[in-house]
Amino acid sequence: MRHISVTCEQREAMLRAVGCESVEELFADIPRDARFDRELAIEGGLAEMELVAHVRGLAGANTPAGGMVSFAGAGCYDHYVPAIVDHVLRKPEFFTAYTPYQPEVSQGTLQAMYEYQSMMALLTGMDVSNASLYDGATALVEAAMMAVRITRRRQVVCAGTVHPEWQSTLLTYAAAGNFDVAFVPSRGGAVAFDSEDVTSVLREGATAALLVSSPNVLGNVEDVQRAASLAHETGALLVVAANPLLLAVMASPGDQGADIVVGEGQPLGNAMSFGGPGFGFFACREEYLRHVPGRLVGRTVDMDGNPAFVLTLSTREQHIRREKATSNICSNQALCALAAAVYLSAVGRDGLAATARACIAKAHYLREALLATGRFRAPWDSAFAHEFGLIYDGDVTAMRDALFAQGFLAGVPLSMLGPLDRTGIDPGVADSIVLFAVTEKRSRAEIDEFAARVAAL
Amino acid sequence: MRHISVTCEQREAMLRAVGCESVEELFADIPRDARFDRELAIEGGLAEMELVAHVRGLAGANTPAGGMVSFAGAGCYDHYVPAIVDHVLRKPEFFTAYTPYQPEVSQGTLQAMYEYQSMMALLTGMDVSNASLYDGATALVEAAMMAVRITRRRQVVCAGTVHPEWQSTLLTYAAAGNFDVAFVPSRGGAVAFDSEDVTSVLREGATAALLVSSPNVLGNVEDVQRAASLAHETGALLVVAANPLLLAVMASPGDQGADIVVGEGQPLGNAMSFGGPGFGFFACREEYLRHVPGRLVGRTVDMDGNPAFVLTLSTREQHIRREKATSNICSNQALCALAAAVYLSAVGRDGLAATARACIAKAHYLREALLATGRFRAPWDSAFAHEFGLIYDGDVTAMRDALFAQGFLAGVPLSMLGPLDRTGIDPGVADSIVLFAVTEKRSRAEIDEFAARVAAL
Amino acid sequence: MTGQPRHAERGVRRGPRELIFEMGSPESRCVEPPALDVPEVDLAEALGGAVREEPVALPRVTEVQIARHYAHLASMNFGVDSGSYPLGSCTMKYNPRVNEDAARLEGFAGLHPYQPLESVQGALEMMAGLAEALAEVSGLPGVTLQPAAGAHGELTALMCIRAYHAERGAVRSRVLIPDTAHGTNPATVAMCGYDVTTVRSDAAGGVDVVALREALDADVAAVMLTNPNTLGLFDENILEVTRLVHAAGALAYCDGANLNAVMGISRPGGIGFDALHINLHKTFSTPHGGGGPGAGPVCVSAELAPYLPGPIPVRVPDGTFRFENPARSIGRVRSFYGNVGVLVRAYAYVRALGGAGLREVSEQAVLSANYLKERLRTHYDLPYDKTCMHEFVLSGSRQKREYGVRTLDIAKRLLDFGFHPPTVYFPLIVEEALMIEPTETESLAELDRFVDAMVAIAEEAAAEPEVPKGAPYTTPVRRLDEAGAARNPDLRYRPEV
Amino acid sequence: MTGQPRHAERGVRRGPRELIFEMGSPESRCVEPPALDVPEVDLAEALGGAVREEPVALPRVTEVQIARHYAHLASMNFGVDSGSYPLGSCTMKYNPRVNEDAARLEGFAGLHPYQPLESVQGALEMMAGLAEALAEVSGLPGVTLQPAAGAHGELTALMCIRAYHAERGAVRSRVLIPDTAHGTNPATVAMCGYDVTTVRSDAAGGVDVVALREALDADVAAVMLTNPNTLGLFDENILEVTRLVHAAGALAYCDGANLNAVMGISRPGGIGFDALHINLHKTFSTPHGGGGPGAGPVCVSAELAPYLPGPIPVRVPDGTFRFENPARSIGRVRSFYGNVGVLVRAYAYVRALGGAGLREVSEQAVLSANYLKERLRTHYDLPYDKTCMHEFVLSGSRQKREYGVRTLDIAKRLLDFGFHPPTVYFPLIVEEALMIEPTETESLAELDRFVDAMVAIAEEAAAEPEVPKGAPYTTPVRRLDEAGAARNPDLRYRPEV
Ligand SMILES: Cc1ncc(COP(=O)(O)O)c(C=O)c1O
Ligand SMILES: Cc1ncc(COP(=O)(O)O)c(C=O)c1O
Repeated sequence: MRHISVTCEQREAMLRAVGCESVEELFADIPRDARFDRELAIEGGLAEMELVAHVRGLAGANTPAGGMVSFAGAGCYDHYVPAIVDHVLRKPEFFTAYTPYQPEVSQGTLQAMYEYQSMMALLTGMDVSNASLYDGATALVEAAMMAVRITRRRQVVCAGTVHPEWQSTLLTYAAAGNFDVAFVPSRGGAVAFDSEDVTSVLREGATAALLVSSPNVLGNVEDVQRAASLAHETGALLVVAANPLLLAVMASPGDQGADIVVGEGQPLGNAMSFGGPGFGFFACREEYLRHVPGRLVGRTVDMDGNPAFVLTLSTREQHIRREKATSNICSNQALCALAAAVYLSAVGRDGLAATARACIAKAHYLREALLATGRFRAPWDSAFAHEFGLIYDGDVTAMRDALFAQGFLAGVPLSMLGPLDRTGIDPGVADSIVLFAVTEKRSRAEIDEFAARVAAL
Repeated sequence: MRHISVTCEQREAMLRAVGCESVEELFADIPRDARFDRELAIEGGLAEMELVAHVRGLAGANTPAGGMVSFAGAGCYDHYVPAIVDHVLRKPEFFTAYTPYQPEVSQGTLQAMYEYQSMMALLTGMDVSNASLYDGATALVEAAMMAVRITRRRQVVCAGTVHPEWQSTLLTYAAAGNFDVAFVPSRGGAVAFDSEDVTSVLREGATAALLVSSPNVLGNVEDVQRAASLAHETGALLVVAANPLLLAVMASPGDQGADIVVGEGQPLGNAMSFGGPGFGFFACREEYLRHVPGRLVGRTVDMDGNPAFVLTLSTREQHIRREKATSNICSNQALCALAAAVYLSAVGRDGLAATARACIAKAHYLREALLATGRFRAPWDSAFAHEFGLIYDGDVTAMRDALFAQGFLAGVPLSMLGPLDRTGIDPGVADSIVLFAVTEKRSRAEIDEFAARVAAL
Repeated sequence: MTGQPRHAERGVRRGPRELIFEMGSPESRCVEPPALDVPEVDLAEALGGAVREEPVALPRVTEVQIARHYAHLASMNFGVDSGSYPLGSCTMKYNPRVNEDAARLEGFAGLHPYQPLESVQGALEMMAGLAEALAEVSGLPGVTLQPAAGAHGELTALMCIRAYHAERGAVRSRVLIPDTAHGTNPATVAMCGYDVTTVRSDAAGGVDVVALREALDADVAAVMLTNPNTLGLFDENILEVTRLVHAAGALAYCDGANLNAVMGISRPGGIGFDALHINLHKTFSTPHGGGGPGAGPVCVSAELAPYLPGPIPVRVPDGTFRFENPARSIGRVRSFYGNVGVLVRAYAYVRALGGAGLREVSEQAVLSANYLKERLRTHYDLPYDKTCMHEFVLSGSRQKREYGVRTLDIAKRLLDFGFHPPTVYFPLIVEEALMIEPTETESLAELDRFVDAMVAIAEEAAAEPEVPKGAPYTTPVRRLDEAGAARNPDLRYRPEV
Repeated sequence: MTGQPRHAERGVRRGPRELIFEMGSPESRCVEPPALDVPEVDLAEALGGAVREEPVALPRVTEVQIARHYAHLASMNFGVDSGSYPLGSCTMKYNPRVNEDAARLEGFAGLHPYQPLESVQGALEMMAGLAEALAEVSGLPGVTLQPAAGAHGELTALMCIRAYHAERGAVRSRVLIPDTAHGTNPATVAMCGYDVTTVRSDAAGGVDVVALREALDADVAAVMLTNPNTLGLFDENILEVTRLVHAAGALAYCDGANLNAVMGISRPGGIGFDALHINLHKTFSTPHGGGGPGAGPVCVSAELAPYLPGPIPVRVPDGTFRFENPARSIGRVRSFYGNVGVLVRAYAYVRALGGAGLREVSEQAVLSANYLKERLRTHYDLPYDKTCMHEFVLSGSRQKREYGVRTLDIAKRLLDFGFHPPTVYFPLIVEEALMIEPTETESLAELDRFVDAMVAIAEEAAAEPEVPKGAPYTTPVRRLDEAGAARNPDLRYRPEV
């Protein structure tokens, strides 16, 4: 059998060694009624060559955005991934290893994660970062729950401009009863922090955290600084969800007063892969260190005094603390975080900033070009980075399909993201809004061509 | 600059350290008239992202046979390459290493090459194999020249059914004056060894080697045993060019009396890659060991008595023996030979034979199917393995183009291979012959469909 | 290393070297974006003032420096490709390379989650096909592929159970778990707002039915069991256990981490479980990646299916595929659809093996574990002496008692012999536990070599206990100051300003 | 390794382990072809009786065994990714990964050499583009991409020269080469049916013009020079040399192995050379692959271009591409069109750097070599004390004379310090030669580390000569019994019958 290294003959010898006549006997402890009495009805047994043809066939039945002129974002971005990234990820010593529980033979993963943590701390302006969580949505939830634990308060207030899927995730977790969620609607594409919207829900002594995403799901920049003072005034923590790539040029949430910074790490060197795997990043201020969910790698020395890295502060974690753990997370998204670390080294200090600047400049260029076609209107006039929403005066689906057939992925209709009732956007308008994201991969020529095709619709 | 790790500032410091004011000074020893006085007019400076788009564009401007239903062979075959092969080849410790001149840090390459040599010796039925030559054509030439050195005779006799490109290569080398070539035409698709054709050119005391390819370029099996006795009767060596994959089921040339066995190794785990890189294999009887061209890896021990591998018998080679070397070859095709070793391990003893059997059975099936269309005629009735020639009664190019547009690569017109005058095939017929090769990748359904399309032409 | 002069190691660089931050220099570059071809924007203006003043102190290195850095790091790591990895409960089987290639196909890796449905039919077919296979293996018809790992799957399933009870107006506050449970189980219970009640195991290593009966009441929402359990034993009373659970109005949850033992042999759905998570990064051969990403699909009964998180890829009668949200869905547990790249690998594995192949996997996994158990039983204590499933638990208590050699020492010494150690000190109910899971992909020769190493270490423990106590000796670093790491956490590089 | 008990290494498996033949067992399988879907054929009948009786005794192993085997083998290898590789004359620069990806694109890797021309236009464009770039770098307009390596290129060029003379009715039988020439040069001369005449070098390391003049006569077909030469020096008399060669009716051939020093700075075609081979696996960053494949394109003058082997990819005025055979072509020197996969990598490198980038490469390569030379000059003898090009040659004769430490010992000791040694004992005219070529891709920090190691070894040689003499100590194997290997050649595994 493929992947089974023991042969029939050896199998007989092994059976003899364990005192069994047949493989069946090995399962004698399984009650008869607990046995499965037929063969599993699962197609398979493909030779590798057939398997390759089969999966290529399935892959070929898709039209990947990665090969198109794509303006789709909304939480998943089509950035260029340098060649070196995948070459590192293909090293079996990295991808076939388990969690580095045996540090003596895991210094590779451990040092890489320490470096990853360092990079994320720098980007977010936080003191410490963990070694990754599942994705941006669950990272936001973990931040909320951490704030609940720290403040011993039950309420979290979430900006309605957080990605609707993340909102949904937050609500799913909240339904387990450990915390409540209140939402703040947006006005003009962002939360109006000084308005009643916020002050009416943020409650002194009751609110554990204020959750804000900046840029928000509409691509717009939120007033994080103002959010921080509001949150802190009520004794709540400020949790900011950020785009890690844009952090190269955007004010660090740490500088703006955030206590916890989370987000989806996919833009850093990870393929879009239909939305996963990417990874959630999670960084916070030092004082909350012992409340952090997930794994942390620390630098120490070995018995010979040589520098070495190790998983640390694991008394926070489920395998030690069990029901008192800071989270139930065990496996995380280590290899995706490794991709991010390689990516950040490859583009480097200057390259990341240049990439962010390019995305932003091109997004602004596209927005002007689309407005100039007369087919789109601006729903608001808000500061934005590399993504923005416009109102399409017509059938959004028809427009998108027509352009798709021409090789263009014309952004993401806001309505695809889930229920929009908490965003505060007028429902009549919301369904006509299309989000456009632009990465460094898009050339001016492509943008011009796209605008021309839109104009010609 | 990309790939230059030294920075401008460091460059200044380095210049100071070498006592130069400018980089220009480093080139002061170059006479003014020997300097190039303008910038190289070579387009470039592409960012990696642009480069990827550019090369993808070029690759996309091709329609690779590998993605079609291809029946093209004629020296380059579309076999399935198991996934593990490329994963091994991507290990930088293998592909970024130089020739293993420092055995203490090259045991990986060396052991792999020793294993490769062992596999090739087993396949060919020879005592020893070298660590690869450039390709099948040059391996044949090296064999001829080795025979010339061993026998101290000048003439080599080559079957006209050897691949015309190899014939051409042989003649190019012969033009340098170290040996002469005579050709033997074929009758009915193969050499008639008992005929005048052969006996009239093979000269006792003058012929150094008889070169035979089996299967020959027409896919047909030659009577190697008979060739061996004829060659040996005149004191010549028999050189057989073989297809290494088919050797899993074909009588080993060693058993049939060959003295040297060569061939193109591409079928073993190497991509077609427009014809290169593949590799030439070269194996021979032990008695000729010290005449072998190219590198040889041997097993020995280190000073602690541990087993170890090393390049050996290098007194044969150019870097030691200079103009007296057995060949001028230095770099060979090591990584392609490594691919072959991984391939042979992956398919294994039984898999290689099963693959060869599948190719042969499918080729025989295709031939029947094509003959049944009535569009093709058999030019001969000769034993063949996985490739065969048929006469097309019509415009070969038009037929091929029509089928290409339908996703089928309808074999290779014999005339594409080069001049056919030495094959002995009636020139009127030769131009209408199409060679069809079938590998294990082709399913019965594909073959049936192809035959149907042919019939419908 | 005989005859090696004192200075042989001078100059040799072992173990961790520089951090990537400590390499390179201000101008080093690896890749940069192309020159900007649109007008620059004023960032402060564009971003409403929220701009960064100082550049982020990321590394500045060239590609050769990156390549060498990670080559060196990789050389300090041990993966399945480095040697046997009998890490109990983790199913460290070989990760077939063709699956790696499959996941990297542009047709999967290049998909955006919000592409038009017509342009992702192949991806949905793959996902639906995988879900169908998992439903067949588990005997549970409802499947979500969303959870990113086992613990995430546990939580998802428990949330569905919570919603199920809530809809039936039942206020249940406790979840029972056995004392052999993995740490994620109680942690998940707490995260789902339930209280944990621990049920002890009986002498045979299964759930103590008497204790279970006592603990079960109308306040119990669910019982979480791992079956085969973390002792590597199939609970002989499992049918009685699930019957009791249901009789109390509770639901039975199966932690499927140990599914590798029973594929095609016993189905969780067939023995009374209502929900199960599967670790694709264990049973279905997707690589662990040094900690992740994995995937923890959840399979549930028809009763629980309406609560699953959406969207769920479904096969439409016309042969196409679409996403559907279950009627009474708990909502999302993450963004998008799951760790799709991981799902592709698992799908390829399923199609390579098929139903018959999956059963063979389990048979061999169980046989190999029993083989090791039999060969090691006289050298170490075997607390539960019966036929095991895909793993078994030894105890190092004899070595500790008689020679002061702890299980930790045995584990570290195994590193010198070129093996990854088993899981140690788990499950908690076995003193000095060594939990050994060979998996079906190890050859007999490797199994024998592992036995030889374990026997050699047992002998060393008796003859020269200081040798295992000081191990490892041959690894890139030796035992670490873990206490110091926790006392003075150094969790990041801080650039000089 | 301090405090390591005597038995620490017990059980540890270092160095070569089993051969792949010695693993596995009769039934082990990695990949097999699908079940046969056409009628079986009787092989004996189909093949006219030429069938094999016994199966070929190839390995029978599973994929995990293959993966681990080659992981272990790789761990015993040193490549550019492992550390500095200052192997003179070999230009061991970094191999950019994007080039690896480019060569693997199905649109290149999946091409059959006999596809219709219209279906390979992208490949021909790539090849023509590379040829144009090489023509520009060399200043020689005719290019063939066919040769598989440098030596093959030498032979190809010499054959063209032979044909050139032959067509002019000139019977010339000798080729002159300097005493610094690489071994492939004389070997090529012999293979091309010429006799070798060696010309000595002058005190400055260049060709001795007097000796050259003496050796040049109407019997000389060509002079083969490496420029910059293998001492790393640009021949100051080069214009005079090529003038003399031409005056004698001979042609001047340049071994382009050292082109990395002069791209954009001096063109062989501009200083009188008629032909040149280029090692793409040196100057153009394609990986050496542990010995190959490389590619050795040949660039020639307009006079020699008609003799080049065909087919040659050419750009047709209508913007398409086709193959052409030069008018008086010597014929083929191999099958098909060359090592196309290697050409793709070189092409990508050219487009990444462009003309300006290539010049920067050469500038830095030369600066780095001079930097090392200056820093090492007091520690080792420097036989040719002048500005070097991309490499320079030290001599270990002082160490040999004074401490009995040979260049070989220095080289082996460098292995312990984590460096690949320089080329040693070449060129032949320098006693105890150490030929050092850092390449432009090494960082200043690495260069300094190399200096530190070389200085430390020079100090060791003086203080503790037995240390370098016994080196290496830390490699997978230590010095080998090479004499034994040649005396009793064991060149293959022989299966037991
Ligand atoms: C029994 C058991 N349950 C659950 C888990 C958690 O799985 P994951 O790490 O995928 O979250 C594990 C992982 O080790 C386990 O062994
Ligand atoms: C100066 C010189 N010429 C020729 C060659 C031969 O090149 P190849 O190994 O590509 O045949 C080399 C290779 O080392 C060399 O250094």
